[in-house]
Amino acid sequence: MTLPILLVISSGLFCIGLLAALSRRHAIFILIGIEMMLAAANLNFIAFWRFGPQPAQPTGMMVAIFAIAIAAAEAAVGLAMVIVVYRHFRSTNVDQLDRLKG
Amino acid sequence: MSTVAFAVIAILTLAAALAAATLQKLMHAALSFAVMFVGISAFFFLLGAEFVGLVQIFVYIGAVAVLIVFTILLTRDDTGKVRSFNWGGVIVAIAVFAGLVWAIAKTKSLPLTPSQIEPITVQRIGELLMTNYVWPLQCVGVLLTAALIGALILVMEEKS
Amino acid sequence: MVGLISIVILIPLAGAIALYIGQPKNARTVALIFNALSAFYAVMLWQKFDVTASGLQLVERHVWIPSIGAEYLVGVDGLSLLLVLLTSLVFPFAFSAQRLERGACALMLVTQAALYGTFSAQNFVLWFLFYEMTLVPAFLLIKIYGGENRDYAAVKFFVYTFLGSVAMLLAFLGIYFAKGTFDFAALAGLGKTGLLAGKLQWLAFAGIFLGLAVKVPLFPFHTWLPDAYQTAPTGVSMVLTGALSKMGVYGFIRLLVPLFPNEIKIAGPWLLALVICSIVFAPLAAWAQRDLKRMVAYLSINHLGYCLLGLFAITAGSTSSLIDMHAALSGVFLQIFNHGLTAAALFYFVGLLEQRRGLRGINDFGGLMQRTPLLCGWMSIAMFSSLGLPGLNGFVGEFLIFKGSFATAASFTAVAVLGLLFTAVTFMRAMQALFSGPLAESCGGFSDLVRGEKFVIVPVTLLMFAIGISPQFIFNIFNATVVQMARLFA
Amino acid sequence: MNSWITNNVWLIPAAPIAASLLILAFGKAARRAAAAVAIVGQIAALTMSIFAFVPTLHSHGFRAVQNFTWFTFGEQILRIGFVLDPLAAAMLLMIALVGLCIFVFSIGYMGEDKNFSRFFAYLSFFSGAMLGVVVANSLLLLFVFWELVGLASYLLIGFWIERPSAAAAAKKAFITTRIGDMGFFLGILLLYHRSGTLLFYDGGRGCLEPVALSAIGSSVTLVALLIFCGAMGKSGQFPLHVWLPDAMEGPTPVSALIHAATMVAAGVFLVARVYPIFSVGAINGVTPSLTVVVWIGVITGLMAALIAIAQFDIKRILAYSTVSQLGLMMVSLGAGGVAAGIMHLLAHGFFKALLFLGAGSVIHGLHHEQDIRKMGGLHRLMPITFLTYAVGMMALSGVPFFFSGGWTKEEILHATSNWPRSHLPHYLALIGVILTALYMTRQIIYVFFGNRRAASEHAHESPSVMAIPLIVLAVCAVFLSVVLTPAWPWLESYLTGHPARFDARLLIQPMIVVSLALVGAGVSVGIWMYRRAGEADPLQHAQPALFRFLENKMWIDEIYGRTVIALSAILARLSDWMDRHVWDALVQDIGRIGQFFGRVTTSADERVINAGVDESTSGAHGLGRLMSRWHSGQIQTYLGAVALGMLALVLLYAWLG
Repeated sequence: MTLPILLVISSGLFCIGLLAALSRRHAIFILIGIEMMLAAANLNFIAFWRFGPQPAQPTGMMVAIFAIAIAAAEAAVGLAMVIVVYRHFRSTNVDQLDRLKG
Repeated sequence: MSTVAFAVIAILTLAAALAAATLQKLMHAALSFAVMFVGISAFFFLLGAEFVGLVQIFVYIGAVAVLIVFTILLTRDDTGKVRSFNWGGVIVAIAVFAGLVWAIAKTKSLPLTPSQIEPITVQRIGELLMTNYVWPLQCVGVLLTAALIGALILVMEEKS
Repeated sequence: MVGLISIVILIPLAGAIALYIGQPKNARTVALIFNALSAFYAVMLWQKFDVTASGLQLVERHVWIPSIGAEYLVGVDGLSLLLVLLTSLVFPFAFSAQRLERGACALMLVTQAALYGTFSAQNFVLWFLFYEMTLVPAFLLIKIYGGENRDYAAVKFFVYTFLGSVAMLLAFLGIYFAKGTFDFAALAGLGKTGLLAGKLQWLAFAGIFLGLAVKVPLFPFHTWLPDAYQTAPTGVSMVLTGALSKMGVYGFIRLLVPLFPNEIKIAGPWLLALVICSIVFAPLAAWAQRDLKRMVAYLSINHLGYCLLGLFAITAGSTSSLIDMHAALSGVFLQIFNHGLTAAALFYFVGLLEQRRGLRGINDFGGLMQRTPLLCGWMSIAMFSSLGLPGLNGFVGEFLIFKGSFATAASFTAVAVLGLLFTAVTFMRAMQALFSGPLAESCGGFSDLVRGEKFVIVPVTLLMFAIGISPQFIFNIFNATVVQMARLFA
Repeated sequence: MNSWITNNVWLIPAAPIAASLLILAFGKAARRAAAAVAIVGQIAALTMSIFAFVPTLHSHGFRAVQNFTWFTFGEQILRIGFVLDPLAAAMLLMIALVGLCIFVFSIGYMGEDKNFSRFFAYLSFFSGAMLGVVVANSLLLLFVFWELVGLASYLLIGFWIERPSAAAAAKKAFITTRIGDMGFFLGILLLYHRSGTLLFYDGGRGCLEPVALSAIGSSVTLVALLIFCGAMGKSGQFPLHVWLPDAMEGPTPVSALIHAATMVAAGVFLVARVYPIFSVGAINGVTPSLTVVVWIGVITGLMAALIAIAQFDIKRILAYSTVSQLGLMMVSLGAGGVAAGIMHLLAHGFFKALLFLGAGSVIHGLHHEQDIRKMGGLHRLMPITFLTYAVGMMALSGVPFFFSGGWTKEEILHATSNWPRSHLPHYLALIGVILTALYMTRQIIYVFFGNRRAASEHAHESPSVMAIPLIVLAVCAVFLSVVLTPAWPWLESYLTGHPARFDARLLIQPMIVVSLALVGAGVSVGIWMYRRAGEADPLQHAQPALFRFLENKMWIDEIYGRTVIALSAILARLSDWMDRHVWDALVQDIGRIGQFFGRVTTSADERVINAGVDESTSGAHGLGRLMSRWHSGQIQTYLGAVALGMLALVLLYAWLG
């Protein structure tokens, strides 16, 4: 268990999350992907804290906790939006949601 | 021992993540998603951040995963209607991964062994939250409240 | 206490506001009045300016945003004063070229204020603010008041210059984080030892270079220019070429060369190669143009190329003797002024032709000499000035530039001489097509220069002759600055 | 010794230029006044030239230099100045006098032109600029006037601007000479760089004086050759001679001025003026640069003389003869006969002006007919013109003893025979002499003898305003020979600064005999060949292919048209095309990467929907559509862009280490 391996794992998680967010059509998948990326970031925080020069100061941990809290809030709002969108369009496929098109 | 555990957890987590990202059925994906979070929590435990691991399990598996499942049920949209898969995303994801790994490999003097520490107790975290991090804590509290109310309003609006 | 420079900057702004609020019927007259006022103060500035002293003069320094090192710092040296005077000259000239709407007048005035600011600001944040402030009105002027194809040209102009600006801003942020100052003079002092470490230094150099090269423009970042100049209304084209394009060259002199002396030495041959491409390909492309405005636009690229040739030749070369340094810098400064004057005049004449004919293709005219000898005569003077005929302003500047750059970059200079030849070919062809031959039927009803046009043309042309025959009065403005800069670049 | 004029030499060129500006400013309506002002200006210049000439007579090697600061740049000073020495004084006199004759002639010739006053303004300007070239004491100032001469020639050649051919000829003249001038300009730069000064004479520090000459060092040959490029352009030397015959499109007085007094003389004068640069390090009077001058001169002289034989336009024949004579002058300069070259230039100025004005008189008398095949038998109808023309012809052919051209030509042949490098130029020059006599005889026979042909039926002698200048010039062409004879080589000694002695024994020299024999041969062959010449040229009968080759000017124009000009036109098109389709496209390609990304992220069936959207937005085109494609409105596209941006940042950061 070394820092580089942890970092590679977290980058792997991040990229899988990215993959989900970019490639899937379903809005919920995009949310899942985003959550995954956030989790990967959290993993980095913890890892750097643990391997860092000052592990007695749990700064990395605190950031991770806050990130989890914010991610939870984001998930709640995001899922609420999915439901609303579904009611409007009867679809959760993001490809059909291009009202922002210029 | 810890190395074996680490390897198992790593493989499990990544496999679950991949499953969550690629499985066709949303419900399966959601379950894999929960498994992945268990894996991440396990990492946290291994790294000595037990509290964060617990929080992760509570929040994600107890709340977010359940929320997702509920949403799936509410929208009755279990399978993605469009089966086609977007390869552009794959390319980008792989590119980003390669870039990140290259950056990691190129970075020298990354510490290889964790430093020995005393376990961080929940009490200490609580103290910190109430002292040094009290402002962020309050802000997160407000944020959570706002998010809760906002989510409710979003969902309720249609009914009225 | 508001200083003289601030007054000069504020007057056009006040004019813009007055036009906006007052909604006068004859907006152009109001704009010209404000122009006269700012020109008057610019001349006052010249009077107060001590030509024998080097360094910044009439400095105004106020605290602005201390936390990011931004302060309101304006001052002029010879170069800045020259450009302020040029701006004061070009804008009335441009306003008299055509009757612009109220909104266009207001936008032009905003541009003018921003230009005054750009040429006198001595702190990067302030400078960049003014620099970008010229972009938006110019964009709107092209987009709203432009001719055919204006959307495309305006967007292209904006995207190009804006991307360049972003690159420059990032580079400067990098420098600021390393050195903690935005002050030009302070940064120039630090330039010799290198502002940033390693590759970052090169990145910063590339960013600033890109931003300025787009503005000048330097080959191959020039393709926005023909479109923008072609479609913009005559007055706006005159301002774009006469004053706005000078910001790029000014930036090169004020920022890039002092800040990155070592990088310029290393990249010198490549930069000179780009400059040579500007000088040689632009008039060639101009030769192939059918649209007169586009032709003049391409020649504009060529003329600004000479400025950069002089600048890069003395800074990139290993050893420059003092006389070459002074010659090249003086030539560059003079060329900046000359080009502003001459190119604006050329656009003015093309505008006159367009007003009379409704078209401006080179083949839409013919035999004009028989119908409008005065117009042809004065236009020829502007053309000869542009192709560097001795006795007119273009020659002195070009001779000094070539003199200065020949010492250190003889082969590049020798190739650049081709540019002079191609420019001549282009103008000769234009003159042949426009003036000679039997009178084209469509040109039969043309009127020759009317009184109002003569009032505009004669002073400008006389100024060209004055600079060509006895240029000392222009040199006096910046001689001290040349000496100082030569010392800085050496 | 110094009179007021030696300190104010600048007044001489200033007088005609001032006259020109005066006419341009006020002379629109007043035709007579315009001509009067121009002539007064020219008389003033002539008077001052005489005054300036006087002091140079008194002492040998006289030189009055007057330098001043043009401007100060930085801490450096750029100085220019004026000089008066025998070379300048002699040229001044010739230019002013010939110019004056041409001015007077123009009153008659251009009498009916509607832009009469403008013509005189240009003429004055031309004369003034040329006078400026002569008195300049700085290569830079010389270049300034040099270019003004070019401008004036442009304006005058294209004077009848409504004729497309005139405009084209003017353009050709300006551009061709400018090609040479670019070389000249580089030469100036190199000289300035090496020697640090552009003043010719500056109390020992000028660039023609030993200190600076030695400072130029090894690049002196290059300097000389680059300067010679300018001379080649202006003096119509091969390969830049092509503009000179075309310049006949201008009114005939202009041709006279260009071919005699101004413009073409400038090139020869330039070489003579900077001769010290050419002759640095000479061994037996031979340097690499002078060798080039000789060969260029020989090629030009022979080529032009050959072409002249096969031309039918009265002015073109004279034009090619000018080119040929200029070649001869260059040969002389290159072979060391500087004085001979300048003397020939001066003499040529008179008799060539005479010939051109005579031709002008013929053309005027024949109502603007220029083809010699349509003339004939004019010696009865236009006796004054005929006599003066004959004088000019003999001078040009080099008939010795009584005509100035004979003596100078003899001097040139003498110089070439002593050239140590090779004797070929000498023999070629001898051939040139024969050819000159031949084509002039041909012209005279065609124009003045034989039957009256189509155009000469209604010919009339020209009015006295045109005849008097002819007579004056003819007298000059004859009497100039007095100061040219080897028996009393006054002009040569005046130019070289050695006192002249009278020695009648020198009158007969071997070279004179040779010269006489050659001219005689040329003339008699000419008479024999063309005695019964009709509409068709005898040579055309005998050698059709050769004749066509020469008639078409050896196809040099065509060769240039197909090569240099075509190439640069293609280059221009290419530059334009590159601009539109390569450099511009580069930026658009960057946009297209975004477009590509959008396309990849959009699945196949989705594109059907997008296509509908695209159609509705097809109003926006080009970049606009491109930009809007970026804004696909699809959240995933944005997300992908963000990811790529992040990737770029990561890579950048890692690369920077």
